[in-house]
Amino acid sequence: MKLEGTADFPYCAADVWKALHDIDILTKTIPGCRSMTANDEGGYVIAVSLGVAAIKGDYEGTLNVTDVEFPTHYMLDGSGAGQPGYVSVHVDCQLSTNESATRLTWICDAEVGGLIAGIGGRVTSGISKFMAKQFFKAFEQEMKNHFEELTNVSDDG
Amino acid sequence: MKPANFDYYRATSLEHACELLSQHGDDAKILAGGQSLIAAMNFRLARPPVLIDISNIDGPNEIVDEDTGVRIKATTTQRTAEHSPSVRNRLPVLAAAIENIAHFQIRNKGTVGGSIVNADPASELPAMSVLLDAELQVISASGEQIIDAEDFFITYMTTALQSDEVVASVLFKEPPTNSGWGFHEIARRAGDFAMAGSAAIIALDSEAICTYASIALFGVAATPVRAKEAEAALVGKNVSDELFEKAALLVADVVEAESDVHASEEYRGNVARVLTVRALKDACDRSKAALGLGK
Amino acid sequence: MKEPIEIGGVTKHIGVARKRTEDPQILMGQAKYVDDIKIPGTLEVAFLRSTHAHARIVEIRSEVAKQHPDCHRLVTAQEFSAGATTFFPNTRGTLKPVVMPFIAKDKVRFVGEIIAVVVAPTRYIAEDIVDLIEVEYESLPAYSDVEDAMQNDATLIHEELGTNIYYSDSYTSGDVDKAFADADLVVSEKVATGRTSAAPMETRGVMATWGWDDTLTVWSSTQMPYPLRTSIAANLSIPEQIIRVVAPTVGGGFGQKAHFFPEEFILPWLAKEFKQPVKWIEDRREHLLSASHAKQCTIYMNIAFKSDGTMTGMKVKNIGDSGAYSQYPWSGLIESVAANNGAPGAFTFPTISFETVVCLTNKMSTGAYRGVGWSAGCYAREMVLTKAARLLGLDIVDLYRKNFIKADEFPYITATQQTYDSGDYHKVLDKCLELSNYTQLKSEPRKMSNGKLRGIGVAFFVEQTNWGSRSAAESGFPATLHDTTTVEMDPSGKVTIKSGQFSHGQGLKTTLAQVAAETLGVPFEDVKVVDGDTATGAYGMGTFASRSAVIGGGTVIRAANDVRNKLLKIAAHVMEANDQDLTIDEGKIYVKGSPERSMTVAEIAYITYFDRFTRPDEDEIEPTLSATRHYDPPAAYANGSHAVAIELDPETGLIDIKRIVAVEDCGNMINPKIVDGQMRGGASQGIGMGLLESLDYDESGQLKNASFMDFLIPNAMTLPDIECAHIVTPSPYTEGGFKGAGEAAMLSIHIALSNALADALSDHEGTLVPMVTPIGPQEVINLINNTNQPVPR
Amino acid sequence: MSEKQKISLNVNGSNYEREIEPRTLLSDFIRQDIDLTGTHVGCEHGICGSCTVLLDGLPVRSCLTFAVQAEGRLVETVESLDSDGELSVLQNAFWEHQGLQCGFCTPGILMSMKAFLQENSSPSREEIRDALSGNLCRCTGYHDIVDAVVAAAAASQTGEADRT
Repeated sequence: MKLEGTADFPYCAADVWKALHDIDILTKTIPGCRSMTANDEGGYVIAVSLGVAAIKGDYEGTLNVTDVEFPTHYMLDGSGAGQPGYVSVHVDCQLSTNESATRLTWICDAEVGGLIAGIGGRVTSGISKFMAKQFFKAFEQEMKNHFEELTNVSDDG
Repeated sequence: MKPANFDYYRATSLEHACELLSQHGDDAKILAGGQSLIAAMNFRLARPPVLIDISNIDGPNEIVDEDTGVRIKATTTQRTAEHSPSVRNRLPVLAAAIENIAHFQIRNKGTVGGSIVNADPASELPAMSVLLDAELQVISASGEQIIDAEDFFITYMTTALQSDEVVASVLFKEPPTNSGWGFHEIARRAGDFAMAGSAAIIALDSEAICTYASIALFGVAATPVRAKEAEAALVGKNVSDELFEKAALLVADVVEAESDVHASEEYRGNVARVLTVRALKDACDRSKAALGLGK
Repeated sequence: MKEPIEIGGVTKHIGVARKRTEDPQILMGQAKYVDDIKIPGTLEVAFLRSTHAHARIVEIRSEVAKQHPDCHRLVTAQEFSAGATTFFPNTRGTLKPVVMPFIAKDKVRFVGEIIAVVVAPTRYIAEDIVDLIEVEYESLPAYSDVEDAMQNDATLIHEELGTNIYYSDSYTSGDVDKAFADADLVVSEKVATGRTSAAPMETRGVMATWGWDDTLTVWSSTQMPYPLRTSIAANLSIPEQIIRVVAPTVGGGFGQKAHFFPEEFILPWLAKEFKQPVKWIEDRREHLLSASHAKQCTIYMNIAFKSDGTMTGMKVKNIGDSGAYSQYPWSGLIESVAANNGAPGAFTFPTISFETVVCLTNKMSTGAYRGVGWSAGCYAREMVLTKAARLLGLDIVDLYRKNFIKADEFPYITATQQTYDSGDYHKVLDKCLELSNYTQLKSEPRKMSNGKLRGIGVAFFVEQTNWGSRSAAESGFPATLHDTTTVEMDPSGKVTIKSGQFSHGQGLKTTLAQVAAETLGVPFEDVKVVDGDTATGAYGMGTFASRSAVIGGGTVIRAANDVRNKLLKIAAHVMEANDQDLTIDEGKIYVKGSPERSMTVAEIAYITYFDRFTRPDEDEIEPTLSATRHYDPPAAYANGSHAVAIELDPETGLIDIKRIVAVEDCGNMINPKIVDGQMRGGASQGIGMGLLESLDYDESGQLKNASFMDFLIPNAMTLPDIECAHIVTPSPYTEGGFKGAGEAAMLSIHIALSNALADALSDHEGTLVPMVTPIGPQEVINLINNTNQPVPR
Repeated sequence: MSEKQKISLNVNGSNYEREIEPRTLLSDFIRQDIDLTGTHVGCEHGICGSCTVLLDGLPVRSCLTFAVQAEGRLVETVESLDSDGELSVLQNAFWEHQGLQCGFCTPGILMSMKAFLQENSSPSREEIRDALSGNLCRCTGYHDIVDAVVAAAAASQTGEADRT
């Protein structure tokens, strides 16, 4: 399954990059994220509940960041397993800037195995797209919160 | 293929169900007809820890005529609604749509409210609720509210309903007098989920000018969708096949179809247009017949 | 070859459309299928199956699962000890042996492969425990497209083979290159047939128990109880005589249950090891993932024509997509080899060359399913013929008539060395055209007033039936196949047929009883057929490959004839007549021409058993009224024709089937009603294969439609009435003149359907002929847009 | 509660009381807890219809019903159709017209058709096909089943018997 998209943020690439690697922000914004911690290899251990309504599966796995070229490119390799099967993703993330914003262009190759693959085919890609949208919506909001907080802090200071 | 264990509560009333929901929070799911939920549970795709059964509440089937439309109690079986004289007389498109839901054995148990809350974008009843501007009466332990169908559907199987809320009834609005309806869906095999579907209601005046239009599509986006631009392109115009073809092109604005084993997104998008033309033509013919106009 | 036995009872039982004796019990819900058999204390089994298509198993963590209070047993490859062999000798030199472990050991090769076995009090709890097992996998590249798996640098699915291609061969007859060089027209197409499943309504199921007397009883929803018994003995290393295999009422098989599956060894092993009765009933998802698939071939078909439509040569390459293993016992050659050996069909191809390649992929293995090989092979040939007919300005019917083997040419040896015994193809085709109103429909405009396009298609098939050793060999399988039946008359004159054949819905209990009643001359009601139980029958191969009526019927004719002759000899002695002058009719033995001099069969039977003073001396005639006979006949080739009329919605691509006509020549019919039932059921499955059914794997080897929600088999609205007619040319080679009838429809109805689609689109630009099955609405739209590519599935 | 629940219901005229897990499907309850194995299970996700029984007179999928939901209700299965081994008009028509082959789907079809004929006593072939479409049969191609239902309707109409 291939998913792709772009998202624009009114911040500089370095800030967007930082936020995209911020565990607190990611924990809050990744749909269904139950926990996320850094591991020794520079990646993360993550637990998520993926799905909609009553149809949810719990997955545990790892996310690794590779091919890092700060602040323009990185790859996110994730894989997780749970009762419904497994999910693995390769996300290619490109950051580019123009005057006012940073654009994230992402291409995700996702592999879904097990129950969901065989039973949920009619809705899987749609739900995945929805979750991607959900993530960016929340992420944008979190970044906004984050920077407002920073601004507030600096104002106060 | 057997369901995982769960705690089972048999609600004695909807109020009781709300109480139980507020006790159990996110863990609890409402079991109504169960025709989608139990299938998902048998696959263990769904493993709700708690089920609150509202299928045994006294008098589950209730259909009441109101001034603006027909109110159907959420636990009413689809088959009861399908055969209700109120539905057949005042909401013939709804009766026609229900006939397309799976098979009669499923409709004997599946409920009107259950199908809407399940929010499968390929299902007929969610589409009917947006087509007919339905109002959902939603109750919880803390009170009652009305949600318009149009605001109800968020994405696949996801609605605006909070985890402590339950839909008590659905008021389907009666379309304007002298309106006509059309309903078309296609599936590779009779009774299966629609690959795409379109339903339309049109009202004409005596000059065959369109005075009202409602078009709902299903199976072609993450939720059932109204094709507002297409509707707007009809109202105030003298109807013709060419107009319908033109208006149907505008459904592309709301179509966000996905590919699956049966067909590609392009196929679905194109068929959504084709079915909309057919639904509009049928609706137009029925409206003309109601007005005593020739075809 | 022995001459067939002359039979012809005074009262006819063969050819009578009798009601089936099986039915009342079924209709009352009393028939027992595997899951209906209850033994107190039976534990239930659930399997942990692979979620990966190709991966190494790094670790199986089952400690938590084992601690579940109701976990009776948890078995992985570590603890499992039964062998993994097929006992069927397969002497094809170039076939590389592909080993199928019953429980995956170090790696998994398809989604659905068994990794662990859980035994618990109920299936519910067994599944709870399966959920607690964690498997760590290390992914390997997976292949769902056979032509990817064939590449030299492809990751090996079975490392020990050194290649993913485990079989290839080629064959040439005549100067095919010259035929192509001299041709006026050559049509070449790549044809892709979809992957489907027989999907009987009853899934697979196995129950096993170890008895106090050290015997193993196995109930399985199988089509071949005896070979399964032999195979269990071999794999469990226990003596065959202590094993009893029972196939109770079986809810459909269609060839799929004519295999040996891992579960059929795992359950007996559990019963033997733990001395507890165990049961496993396959659920539908398991079924679609792990019961053999069928029909998927990639075929490069090239046919050379003269401008008048004469076919002068065929070159075909058939690539079989075998899945992860070479399914026991028939091997993964079953599609491609059978397809190529049957490539000439009904036609006099003077030259032919074929190439067969069978390759592994990371999908469920393919196996037998009604019309094995031929469904795909015939489709490729016929769709190329349809395209050629159009290019030559002919109707497909003209092409058929021009190239058919003629009625006076039988026996006819084809370019692939098959000996066709009988038939009148022109007559059968004409009947089908007449009943379907073909010519009239062809002359009407394609476009109808409702905006739909009218289409009519016809197709013709020749089907190799009654798989015995010679039939199998003609199809490319050097297997020894035969059957045995015991006919036993008891002292009351009633008859028991103990058959190695076995019915799983075909009504064989009824047909065999009809054959026995007519051969013996007893009332139908006096015959009882016992089958499906190795404790009570005689060794037989089972019911598959359109063989049972012919081979089973033949064994009954032979054994019943022996009993009849014995009976007549004894009666002749008792009645002081010449046995040549006696006849038997409906239980009465009398002197031909003077029926008043008669005794009943029951009287003679009683005398035979109990009256040594009246019966002949036992040194002269042994007083037993039973006979056991074997039969392994030559192949008989049935033929027939289908016509399908459709209305096509060109905007949505939906096909509405309006009429189906089926004409068949299966030789003498034992029970025409049952034959019609086979024709109609086969037609339904053929339409399913042609229109709806496709098991689709994604590029990572996941089956995308592992449920009946998305794997669509026909329902009552998919099909119209199916009109049947018969032409009878008895086989000169077989007892009774029977030819098989079971698989026929799967050889041509999907072709008639595709021809109807091509016909509906005949006003469109281009020569739009589908080259893919199934033809769903998406494929139809692709065809209309002239992107006639197989849809990537 | 996930602990066992007591249920009582009436199946084919007999009352049963059992303690069961709430997750027990009605199909399994019928087949395993009260040993009526005539009802078959073909898919467990509501598509095939083999498990169809009548619940308060209406055909439903017993695999998409928890047994606890049948508390206090009336269930009819295929075993209710004959009377002491004498086939009903509907069963007889299936026998006469060979409306079955392997028979696995047959109990579900009989229950669906019993209810259907009560609602529509002289259906057309097309109406029969529509009503049949919720029951999958892999053997017959449906033609002979349609014949059987037509015959059953006709036999009931002419009053050969009043039971369908």
